[in-house]
Amino acid sequence: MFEEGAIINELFIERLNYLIYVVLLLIGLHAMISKNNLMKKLIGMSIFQTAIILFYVSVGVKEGASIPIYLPEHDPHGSHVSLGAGNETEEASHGPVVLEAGLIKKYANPLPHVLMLTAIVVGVATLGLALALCQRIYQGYGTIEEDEILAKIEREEMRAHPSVAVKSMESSKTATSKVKKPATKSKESSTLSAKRAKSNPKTKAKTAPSTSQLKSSRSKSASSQPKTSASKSSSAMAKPATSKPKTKAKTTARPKSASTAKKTAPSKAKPRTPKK
Amino acid sequence: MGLELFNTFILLLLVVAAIVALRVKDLLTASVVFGVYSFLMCLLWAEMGAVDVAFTEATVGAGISTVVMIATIFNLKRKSSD
Amino acid sequence: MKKISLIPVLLVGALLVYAAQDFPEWGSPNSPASQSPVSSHFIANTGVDTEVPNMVTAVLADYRGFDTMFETVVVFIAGMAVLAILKNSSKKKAGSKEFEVDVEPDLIVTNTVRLLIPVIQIFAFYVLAHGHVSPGGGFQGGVVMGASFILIALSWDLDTALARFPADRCTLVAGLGIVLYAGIGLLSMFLGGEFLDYAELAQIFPVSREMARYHAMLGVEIGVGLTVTAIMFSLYANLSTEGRLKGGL
Amino acid sequence: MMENAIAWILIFPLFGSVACAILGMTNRKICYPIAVLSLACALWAGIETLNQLIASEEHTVAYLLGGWTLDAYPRGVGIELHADILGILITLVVLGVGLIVSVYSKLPVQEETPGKEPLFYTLFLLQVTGLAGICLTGDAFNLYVLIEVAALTGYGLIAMGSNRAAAATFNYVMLGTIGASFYLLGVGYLYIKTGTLNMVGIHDVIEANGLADSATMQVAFVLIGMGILIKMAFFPFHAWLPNAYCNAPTATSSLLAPLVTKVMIYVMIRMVLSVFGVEFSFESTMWTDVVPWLVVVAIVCAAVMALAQREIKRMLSYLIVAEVGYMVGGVWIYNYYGFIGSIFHVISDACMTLCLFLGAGLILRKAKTTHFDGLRGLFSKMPLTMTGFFIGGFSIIGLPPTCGFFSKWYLITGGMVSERWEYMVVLMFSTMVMVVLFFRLIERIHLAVTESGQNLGHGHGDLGLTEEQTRFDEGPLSMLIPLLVSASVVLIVGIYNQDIVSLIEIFLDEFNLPRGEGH
Repeated sequence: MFEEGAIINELFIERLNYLIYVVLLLIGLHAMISKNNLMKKLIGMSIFQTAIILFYVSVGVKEGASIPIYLPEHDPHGSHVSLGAGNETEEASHGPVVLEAGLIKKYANPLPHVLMLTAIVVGVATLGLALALCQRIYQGYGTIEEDEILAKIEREEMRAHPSVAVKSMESSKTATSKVKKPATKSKESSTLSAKRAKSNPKTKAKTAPSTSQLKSSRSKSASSQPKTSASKSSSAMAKPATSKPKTKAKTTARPKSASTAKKTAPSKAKPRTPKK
Repeated sequence: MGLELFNTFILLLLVVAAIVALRVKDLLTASVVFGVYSFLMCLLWAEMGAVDVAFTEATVGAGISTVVMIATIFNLKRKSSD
Repeated sequence: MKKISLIPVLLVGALLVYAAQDFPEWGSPNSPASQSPVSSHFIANTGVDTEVPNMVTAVLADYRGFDTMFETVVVFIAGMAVLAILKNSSKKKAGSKEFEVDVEPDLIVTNTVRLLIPVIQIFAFYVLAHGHVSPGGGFQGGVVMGASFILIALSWDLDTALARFPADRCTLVAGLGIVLYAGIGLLSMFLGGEFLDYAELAQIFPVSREMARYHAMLGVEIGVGLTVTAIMFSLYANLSTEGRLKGGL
Repeated sequence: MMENAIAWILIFPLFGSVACAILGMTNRKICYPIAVLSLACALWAGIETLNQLIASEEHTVAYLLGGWTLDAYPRGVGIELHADILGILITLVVLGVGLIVSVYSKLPVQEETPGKEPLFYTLFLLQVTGLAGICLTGDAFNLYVLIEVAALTGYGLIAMGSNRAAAATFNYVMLGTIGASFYLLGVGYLYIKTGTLNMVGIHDVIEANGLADSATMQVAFVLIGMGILIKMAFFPFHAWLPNAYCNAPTATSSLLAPLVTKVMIYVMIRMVLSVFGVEFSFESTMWTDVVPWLVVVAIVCAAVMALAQREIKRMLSYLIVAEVGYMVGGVWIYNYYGFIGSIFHVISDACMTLCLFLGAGLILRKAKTTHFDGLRGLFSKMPLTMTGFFIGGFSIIGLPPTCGFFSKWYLITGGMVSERWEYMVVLMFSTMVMVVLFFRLIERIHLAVTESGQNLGHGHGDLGLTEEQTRFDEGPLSMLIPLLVSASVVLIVGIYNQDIVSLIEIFLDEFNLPRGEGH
C-alpha cells in the first residue's frame, strides 16, 4: 500500500510536469493527425512543440536553484554588489573566479534553456511558413478543410489524367492519413464540381456546404455525375501532346465517362498545365 | 508547497487551454485561446527558473504567433468544421 | 477515422509514460543532466571564460554559437520561404475593393500608439543590450522591435508601417544580420582561431580575450536582433495581405 | 585557411545564399553565378577536407567551433564539427549534387517560378548548407537545428510551385515536424540520462555507465529512430514524399529527391554506429529481428505502388521509397557487408536519382507532361537525354557497370552473410519490378505503338513516327550537360567502386561488425 502511494505521489505530484507534458504532446499529436481544418492542425503542431519544450525545461529544473544568472556576489564584474561585506567586493575586483562545486547547485542548468530558445524559434519559423501555405492553399482551393481540398485535388487530377485518377486518389488519401467514406466523398466532390461548373471559379466559392445543402443536391448530383465528369475529362483529353483518345486507359471506375470522352475528345481544348 | 500548488494549477489550466483551443469551432477564438496557452506556458517556465525561455515564449508564442495567426485567419474563413 | 488515429497517439503516449518512471528524481541536483561536466562547466566557468553574468546568453551566443547562427538562419529561411510561397500568388488585384480597409485610423488608438512606440523600441534595445546581465538578448529584443512595427501596421495601416520599413529593406536587414553574425565568426577565423572563436578578436581590439568574447557576443546578438526584427515584420506584412503588401488587416 | 576547410564547406553556401537574397533584389541574374560559384568553392573545400582526412592518422577531424578545444574544456561544451570518412563522403555527394543541380536550374527556375530567382537560390543554397551541415556536425542538438534548416528550405522550395504543391507541402510540413520533433524528444531523453549532447560524449557515457538496459535510453532510441524514419520516408511514413516531389518545381525535385532521404539514412547510420554504438543498437534490443521484416514490407509495397504509377516523377518517387527500404535493410541486417552496401548505396542512389530526376525534368520540359502516354517516340527526338535517363534507370535496376549494381551486390552479400533470406528475396523482387518498370518505359519511349501493337503514329516506318516527331530536338545545353555529367558520374562511381568501398572500409573498420564466416 505504501509503495503504491509512493508511486502515485511520484507520478502525480513530483512528476506532474512529466505527465502533463505527455498529455499535451498527445493532444497536439492527435490534433495534427486527425483534425480536418488546417489551422487547427497548426495549433496542434504548436502545442506539440511547446510540450517538448516543457519537457526540456523540466529537465533543467533543480530543486532550490536560482535562475541561471550570477547572483550579485558572483557577478564577474562585481558591479552589482551592494552588500557591505568588504572581502566580497575585494574578491570581485580581483576579477572572476571559477565557482566552487558547492555553488554550482545553486544555479539551474542553463543548457536546456539555451536549447529551447532555439527550439521556440524553429517552432515559430515553421508556424509562419505553414500559415503561408494555408493562405496559398486557400487561394488555390478556396477552403482550408482537408477533405474538401482532397476532393478538389482529386477532381483536378481526374481532369488532367483520367487514367491515373483512381490510383492517385488512393495515394492522396493515404498521404494525409485521412479517409472519408468513399460514398459520401464522391458525392460531395461531384456536388462541388457541379457547383463550380456553374459559378466562376475565381469568385470565392462558398465552401463547406452545409449538410442540408448537401443532402438536397445529393440526389441531383448523383444523377448528373457521369455527365459532369465526362465533360471534365473531355476538356483535358485534348492536350496537344496526347491528343490520342485513350481507349485503353483504366477507366473501369467510370466506363461511361470514358466512352463519352472518346467521342468528344478533340473539342474545346483547354489544357490545364500542372504548373501555374 | 505554494509554488507546487501554483505549478499544478497552471499545468491543469494548460491542458484545459489546449483542449479548448482545439475544440472551439471559431478559429479566431482558437488562436486567442492558443495565445492564452502560450502565456500560461510562459508563466510556468518563469516559475521553473527558465527566465530566458519564458521571455522568448511571451514575445513569440503569446505575441507574434497569435498576431500572425490572426492575420492569417483574416484572409481565410473563420469557421472551422471541427 | 478519428478513433483509428488515436491508436498511434496512445502508443506514443504509452512509450513516453513507460520511460518517465526511469527518469532521475524530479529536480534533483544529482541527475545526470545537472551533474554532467558540461553543465557544471557552464555554471562554474562562464564568468571566467566570458565575463557574462547571464549564463544562458553566454551559452547561447558563445559556447553554442553555431546553433544560434543556424537558428538565425532558420528565421531568415522562414521569411524567405513565406515570400517565395506568397509572392505573386494572389489572383486578387492589389487595389481590389474587397480588401480595402476604409476605416480611418482611430484617433485614440493612434495617439496612444504614438506614445507607446518609442517606449517599446527603447525597451527592445534595452532587452538586446542588457541580455548579458538580465533575461533577454538578440532574439527577444528583435521580436519586441518587430512587434513595434506590427503595432504601427495594426493601428494605422500596413502602408504606414511599410513606409517606415519597406519590404525590400526587410530582406536587406535580415541578410545583414546573418552577415554580421557569420562575419564576426569569419573574422575570428581569419585571425587564426576556429570559426566563431571570438576570443581571437582580442588581437585587433584593445581588450582581454574574455572581454573580446563579451563584446563579440553583443555584436552577434545585434545580428540576431536585426534578422529577427526584419523577418517578424515581414512575416506579418506578408501573411496579413497574402503577399500583396497592400491593404490587409 | 587550409585547416579550416571543413568550416568553409558550410560558410561558402551560407554567405552565397545571403548574397543571393541581398544582391538579387537589384539584379536577378546575379543569383545563378553566385549559387554555382559558392557551391563549387564548397565542393573544393570538401575535397580538401577529404584529402586531409585520408592523410591523417585516425581518419577523423574534430573541429571545435568557437575555440572550445578539447584539451582545455570538457567535451561537449562547444559544438563540434566531427568529420570522418563517412560524413565527408556524404557531404561530397551533397555538394556535388547541389552543384550539378544548380547548373541545371538556370532555365527551369526562370520558367517555372519567374521573378523568384533570388528567393529560389537563397533557399537552394541554404538547403545545401543544411544538408551538408547534417553530415558534418558532431552535436545531437545541432543536428536537429540543421535538420530543420534543411526541412524549412525544402518546404519553401517545394511550395514555390503550383497550388497542388502547396497542398502537398502542407502534409510534408506536418509529417516533417512530427519527425523532427520526435528526434528532438529523443535527444532530450538522451540528454536526461547522459547529460551531454556531443555525439562522441553520449557514446562514451553510454559505454561507461552501461546504460543499454535503461528504459529511457530504449525509448530514446525508438523516438530518434521513428523521427528519422519519418524524415526518410520509410514505407508507412512515406506519405509526404510522392506528392511533394512530383508537384515540386523541376529544379527543386532534382535537388531534394537525391539528397533528403539519403542524408537521413546517413543520420541513421551515424546514430546507430557513433551515438548509440553497435552493441546498444543491435545486440541489446530486438530491433535487429524486427526491422528487416518491416523493410521487406516496405520494399514490396513501395515497388508495387511504383508499378501502379503512370507518371514518371511519381513512379520515381515511389522508387525512392523502395530504395530507402534497401538502405535501411542493409543497416539492419547487421553485418559488415550490409553496411558497406548501405553506405555505397547512399552514394550511388543519390547519383542515379539525380540522373533520373534531371532526365525527367528535361522530358517534362519538352513533352509538357511526364505521364507515360505523352512519351511515345521521345527517343528519336532527344536521344542524348534518353540515354542519360536510362543510364540512371539501368543503375536503379542494377546492371553493371553502373554504380547501382555494385551497391546492390554488397547488399545481397550482406543478406547472404547474415542469412537474411527474406531480405535477399525482396531485393530480387524489387529488382524485377524495376526491370519491368524501366523496360516498359523504354518501349514507350522508343515506339509509338500501343501495347497491343496498334500503330498510333501518323508517320511511316516501323516506329510509326511522323517526320516532326523524329526531328532531333534536344533540350538546352545548360540542362543537358548536367544530365550527361550525372550519367557519367553514375558510370564512374560504378567503375571506380573499389576506391570508394576501400574508403568506406576505413570508416567501418573501427566498428566491430560481424563479417560472417569464410569472408
